[in-house]
Amino acid sequence: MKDFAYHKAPDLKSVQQLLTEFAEHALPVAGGSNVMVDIRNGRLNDRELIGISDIAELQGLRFSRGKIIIGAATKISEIAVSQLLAAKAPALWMAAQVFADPIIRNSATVGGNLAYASPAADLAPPLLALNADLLLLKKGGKRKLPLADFFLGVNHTALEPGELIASVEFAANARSAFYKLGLRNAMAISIATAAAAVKRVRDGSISEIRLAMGSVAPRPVRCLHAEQFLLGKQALHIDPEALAQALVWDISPIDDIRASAVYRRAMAPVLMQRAIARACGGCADEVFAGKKSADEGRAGA
Amino acid sequence: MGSRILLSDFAYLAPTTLAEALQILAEKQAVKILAGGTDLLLRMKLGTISHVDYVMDIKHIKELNYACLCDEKQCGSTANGAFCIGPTATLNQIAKNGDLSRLFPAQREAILAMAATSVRNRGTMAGNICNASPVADSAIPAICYGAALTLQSRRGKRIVALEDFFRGPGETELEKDEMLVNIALPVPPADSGAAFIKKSRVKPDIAKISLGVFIERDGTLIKRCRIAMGSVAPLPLYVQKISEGLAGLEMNEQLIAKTAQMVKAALKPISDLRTNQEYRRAISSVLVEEGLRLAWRNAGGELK
Amino acid sequence: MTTLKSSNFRLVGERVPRHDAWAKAKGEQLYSADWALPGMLHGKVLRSKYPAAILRAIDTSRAKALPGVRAVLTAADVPHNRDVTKFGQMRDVGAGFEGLYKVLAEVGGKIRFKGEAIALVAADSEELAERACALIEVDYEPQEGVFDPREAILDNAYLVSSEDASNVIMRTRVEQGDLEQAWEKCHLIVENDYYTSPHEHAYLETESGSGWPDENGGITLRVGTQVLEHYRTIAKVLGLPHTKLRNMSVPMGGGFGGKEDITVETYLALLVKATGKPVKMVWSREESIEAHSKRHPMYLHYKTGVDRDGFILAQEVSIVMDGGGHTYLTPWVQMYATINGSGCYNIANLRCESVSAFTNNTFSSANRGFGVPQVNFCYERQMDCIARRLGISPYELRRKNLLRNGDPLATGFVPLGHVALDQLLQQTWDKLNQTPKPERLPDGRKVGRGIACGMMGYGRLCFLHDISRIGIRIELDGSVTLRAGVPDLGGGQSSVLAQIVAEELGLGIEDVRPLIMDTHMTPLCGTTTATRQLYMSGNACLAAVQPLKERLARKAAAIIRDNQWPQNPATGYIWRPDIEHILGHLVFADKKIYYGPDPGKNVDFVAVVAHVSNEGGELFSEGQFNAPFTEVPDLNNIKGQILPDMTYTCHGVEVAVDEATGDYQVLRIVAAIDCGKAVNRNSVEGQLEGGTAYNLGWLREDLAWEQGITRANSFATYLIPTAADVPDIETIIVESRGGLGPYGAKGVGEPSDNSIAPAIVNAIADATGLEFNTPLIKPETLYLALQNERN
Amino acid sequence: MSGTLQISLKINGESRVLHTAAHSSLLNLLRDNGYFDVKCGCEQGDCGACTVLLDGIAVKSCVILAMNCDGHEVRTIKGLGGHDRLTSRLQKAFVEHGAIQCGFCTPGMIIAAGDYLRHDGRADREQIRRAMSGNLCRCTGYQKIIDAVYEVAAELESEVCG
Amino acid sequence: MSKHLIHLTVNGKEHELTVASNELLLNVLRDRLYLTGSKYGCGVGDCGACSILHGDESVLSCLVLAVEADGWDITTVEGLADGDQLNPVQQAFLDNSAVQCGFCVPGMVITSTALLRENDDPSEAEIKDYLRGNYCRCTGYVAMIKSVMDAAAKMRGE
Repeated sequence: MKDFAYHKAPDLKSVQQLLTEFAEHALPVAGGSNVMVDIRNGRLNDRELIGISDIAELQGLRFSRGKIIIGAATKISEIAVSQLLAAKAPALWMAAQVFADPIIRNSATVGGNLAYASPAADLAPPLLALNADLLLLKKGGKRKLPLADFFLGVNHTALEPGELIASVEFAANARSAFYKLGLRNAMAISIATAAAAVKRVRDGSISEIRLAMGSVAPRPVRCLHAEQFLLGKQALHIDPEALAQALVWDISPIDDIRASAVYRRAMAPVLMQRAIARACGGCADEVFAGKKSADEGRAGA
Repeated sequence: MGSRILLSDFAYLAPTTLAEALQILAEKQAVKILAGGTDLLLRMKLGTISHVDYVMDIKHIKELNYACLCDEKQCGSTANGAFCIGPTATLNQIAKNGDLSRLFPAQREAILAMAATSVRNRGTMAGNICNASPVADSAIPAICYGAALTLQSRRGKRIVALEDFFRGPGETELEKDEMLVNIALPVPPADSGAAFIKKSRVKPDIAKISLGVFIERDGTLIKRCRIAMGSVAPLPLYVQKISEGLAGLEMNEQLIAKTAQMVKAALKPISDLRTNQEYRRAISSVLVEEGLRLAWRNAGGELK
Repeated sequence: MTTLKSSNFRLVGERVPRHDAWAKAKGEQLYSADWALPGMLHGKVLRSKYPAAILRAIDTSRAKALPGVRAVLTAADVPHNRDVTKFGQMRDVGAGFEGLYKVLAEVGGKIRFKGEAIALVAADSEELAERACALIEVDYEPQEGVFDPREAILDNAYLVSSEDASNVIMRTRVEQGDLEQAWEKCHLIVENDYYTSPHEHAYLETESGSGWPDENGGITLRVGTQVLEHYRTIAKVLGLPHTKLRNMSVPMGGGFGGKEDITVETYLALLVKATGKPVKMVWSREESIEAHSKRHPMYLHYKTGVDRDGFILAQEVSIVMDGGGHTYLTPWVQMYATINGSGCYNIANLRCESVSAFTNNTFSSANRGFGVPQVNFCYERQMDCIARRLGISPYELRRKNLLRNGDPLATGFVPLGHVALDQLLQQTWDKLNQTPKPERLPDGRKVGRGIACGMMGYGRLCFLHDISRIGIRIELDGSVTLRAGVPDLGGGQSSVLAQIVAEELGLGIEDVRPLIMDTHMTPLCGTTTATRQLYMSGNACLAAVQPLKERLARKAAAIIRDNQWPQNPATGYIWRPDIEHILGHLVFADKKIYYGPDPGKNVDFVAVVAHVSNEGGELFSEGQFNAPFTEVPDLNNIKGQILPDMTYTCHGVEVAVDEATGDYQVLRIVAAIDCGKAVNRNSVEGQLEGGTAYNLGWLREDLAWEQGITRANSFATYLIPTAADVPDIETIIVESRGGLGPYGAKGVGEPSDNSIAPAIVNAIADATGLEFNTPLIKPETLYLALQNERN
Repeated sequence: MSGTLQISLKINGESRVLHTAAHSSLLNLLRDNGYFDVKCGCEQGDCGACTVLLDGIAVKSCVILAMNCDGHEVRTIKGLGGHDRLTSRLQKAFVEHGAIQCGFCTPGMIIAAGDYLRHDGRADREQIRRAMSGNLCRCTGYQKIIDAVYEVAAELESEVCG
Repeated sequence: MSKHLIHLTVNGKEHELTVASNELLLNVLRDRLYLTGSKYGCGVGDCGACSILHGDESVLSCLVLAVEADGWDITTVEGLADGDQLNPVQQAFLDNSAVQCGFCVPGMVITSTALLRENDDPSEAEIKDYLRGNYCRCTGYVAMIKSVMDAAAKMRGE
């Protein structure tokens, strides 16, 4: 028999208290789109559910001194309509645009997407590319952890028992973008995703770059080799073969119901190239109409 | 007020010991004792009972459920023992008891004349008595047999004769903190007899008029006689003066006729939805005559 | 007031809001699962874990011991665990069309597909029922199984069924002319192998319903179904007379053929009988996908020969159909596929052979199109291959070969209705090519355009002797009660009947109230399958309303004649025409009955009703319509009329292909159909748009079958088109008045999802040069094909 | 899904005190208490038939934890119909455009459309298609649904800046 | 209003219910357990239509607080038959067409069953006396009395 308990956590103090008290058994629930499905299919059982959807401190999106701070319980719909993010962190904004569907975005949260740590978590690659840090809260203390060190494996993170993601923080970066390949235009768990944050010098060559991909490894990954390879290269004229070779070290795709490993490996450079192109804000036409992020037009308007 | 639901808002208490029950009666206000409930719940539904805050169910007090011949220790009654009835003993439980049927035939008859099986499976004699209806069928023969009630409160016990227990319709000797804990029917002497007659519109209905007679015979003389009647006065009536007047007299038809007329003259019945006072007065003498004859015969006497 | 002619319609042809639309918009419509009865138990089915196995033993003791469990049933508890599958036909047809129907798997017998029902549980809560199922111990002896029909028909193949000697369900053939001789004359012969993938209905409402015991041993069900007549089979299974198993059915949240077989009804009835309590059963989405029918996967071989000018001289088709674990409607679907194998073209020499076989995959049965979309995909792909090889336009090749009025079908029978194929092709091609086709989109994607025609029957197989009955009662306030057992799965089946009656009696649709879908309280209209309801029940409506209309008209004529002609002031004489004259000019409109030439002379509808009622005239009528009756043809050489008539379609499509990722998107769709007469314009367009999106989805929806296991068994993995995946659909509605239905209407439900799938794949071929021989094209498929072509 | 936890929330304007299980979804809570206008098609956040308003925002009630809604407000289509002018206009448009066939997706579809019109609402067919992409429909092919929402969006736009 | 958790065994099925102190057993059986066989006829113990079996005794469920019935083993009319097999009294009522409107029959059959458990050879008078608390307005009781006689005989194996 499914036995769960429920505890309402109206504020940070109470959620920390509850998380410490129940440790591994504790399961914070803000939106619930992943948790509820796992409860229904039996993957989750006898847990202490902790309702954190009403904690004000975990909500909201702030921009101060070049830094963007997003509360873990912030709804993804807020990200998708934020003019601030469209300008200051287009990678995250684009990902939010194509996240599941508008109704799910009204309840799914940023922290929930990251904490569930699906290899296909759409918000992870852009945040990795934006070099985001997580603020993790625990009774009697908090710590900052780079997102890159947060994902350990499929549905496996560095969260210690009693710990909660409070917020995610990253420096604004207008030159960032995201590209998703899915089987349909909504509610499609990604076949593969790519995010890029690019800084170019006057002659167009890449001076600083961060790349990340989803659905191509047990966890969302930074593509360090590809980054190394691209330093100094022309952002808009990348040799796809060479990029593919570099990416071989970064990704380890598998066959699943959505696509084969071969296809994912072949798509990696293609998506990466498009993400970089978008990040450079270069050739608009390169941004395929079908896959163009939904509101991009509006963002500009 | 309809009979579909109980509108009154009360707490239900279920003490498991008599001490607990008596404490409740002492401390709380507006407590109603629930035994069978066939009267209490009915009157609560129809709103004829005023404000009730607590309903105290005494059926969980095991020690109160008995109906048997018992020795002195248990109920402190007269020398040669008595048939004792606990407050939660149901009417059918009492009527089915062998000793009672043997020693108190009129009592059994009165009980079986009450309502119907399903009611008697729940209703209690104590409840019937405490309900203090002028027509309490079970009280009429009990008065004749000289029943004695034990009333108890935290302050102590006291014994009250059944005929002195009633003060008026629905009114009894019970103090606020007291409850009836025992009914003792003294075992009648050898050559004695009793009778119970009930007239009602339909069998299960409450009596239009009822009569109980108990005679202790000494040869052809009436050693002791007790006559009681229901539904002829504000309370079950023990016709004391006339009954005591018969002591020592020769039993014969003239005495029977004279007594009947005396009783008839003494009565001041009322009219109600069951019948009118003229009928009650007219019938009363007929019942007395019949009752005396029957009781005398049951006492082994003959009539010329 | 100009003269009123009875020929111009008031409601027919308009965009009439359906009578049940408001209830559905307000959320008041209660479906099969929207019902709770006091003390209701919850039913669950224990389903086989293996696609192929021998059922050695079942131990239900631990399940029965679980507190709160009220019944655990296996095949041994079913009075008649075996019967034959029937689909509302009025007589047994034989010739293999009635396959075995086994309620629960029997110990000692074979499990035939993963998900086959083994045991039933009823418990106080859904969770308890679920746990009880888990406590039932089943001793399986897994078997190798067979998952490809082409292997299944071989002699040494694994036998799927423990009740049959061979896996072959049925063989059939249609033949015309002299093929061997025709091949010599061919300038070009194109041969291709095709595979059409299984296709899930994915109606939004999963199978569900409830049932409860009646006072005197009867059982009433409340289960939405496309075939009310299943009550006969269920009664037999329970050992009850037909009178004691009633389905007080309700509209469905979609059916598409998937609710044509029995779903929850028998299980509910058995659990109600066992517990004597109301029982409710609702299948989860996963259970629905694994446990109900699919569109038949087919392996087809097409060999088509054309002469130098592009006229088709010969076509040879051979089809192997995957019937899955049980027979159900496979033989019936096979008939449709075989007689439609050579398509909507005038081909003198043709042969189409088909064989269907059991496999250990989920069983196949009806799915919108009933076997025709599969063959339609193939022959329309053949046409494009031929056109490309001959170097002529696909439009031109089709225009040369399309069937026209008077041309015989493959079975030699000349269709009774109008054939509008050339008109549809022309209008679609013109609309598709209104604007010049760009080579590429600004974002670099390659553009392609494609076109395809389609032909599909409406009305059931004629040898079923199909009928429909409707009851109409005119109320004394002038409103009308329409009683019809018409199962409404969302196609507006009941609403169109109300519209027809309203049209005939000059009322508004809101004045006619359809009471529908009760096996014993409404006359049976036959099944809602085979796109037959408008044709069959529409005509039955006319048959029912006609006598009433005449009775009212005759009374109205009398009233008008006697009271509404002026007196000659001079002579005091009143000239009055005779009744017959007036009768000829009466018009029913706006709740009145008018004398056409002088509309001033009229009488209120309700007044006429009062008069008729006053004189004891009958205000009730029941009408029946019979389809053409034939006998079961020789299955080795199918000849004659198989279906009442055909409906023709054409789809034009423009796609954009992202060559780098293989992802393609449909930019434009032109959908054309000859509906004979659009009784409710919104509904015709709705079917055409819905059918188009339904089989547009066929190209992306992958059940991912693997050795009989359905890997994509949820809405997270089985992806149907969302609103963002379907472009605007430009519809072309041709009204040839050449249908057999009321006002010359044709059926459009199933025909609507033909020709769209091949049109898209033809467009992809136009964009990329790649010839795909299956509708299932995922981005990966297209990408890998592009890669192969490059190397 | 009965249970022992007490939950109090406002449903369609009426304060309700109900009982549920710790892990029950808002959808189960609603349907177990007779709100049959909220439909269930997949129970995992894909089909959108269970869409309701939670504190005025459209959510898929099958993936919302019921207990998280304690003290909050829920509106189902039946609680919006008479009450909310925008919903009534959408209902009328859906009926008139023939955007309703089997009707199983309609309650969720109308609530999703209302959510879009209340927040973004531009009369742009592509935009509307993306807004409705969380609500699956198998009967209509979406065409007339988009027409209906477009019509109301256009009316609103003309009213706003008309 | 105090609330009480009670356990009832009704027709063999256990129930755990929270009842208000003023809730009557008849209403709990009808409105909470949906056993609508027991009927409300008068609410004051006169008509017998609400009779149920408490163990082997016939009791008027309209004059019993639900909380009093905690722990009872109750049989209602729905529990008398064993599947399709009616109990002898029910069968006799059918055979003697003692059922007209049928509203009193649940109470009548329950009380008769109690009688036959108490007395396997009741005289006509005894039956009449025993059933005097069960009103019937349609049949005039004749066929019912005969039915109880027949049932008694059958149960004695005659």
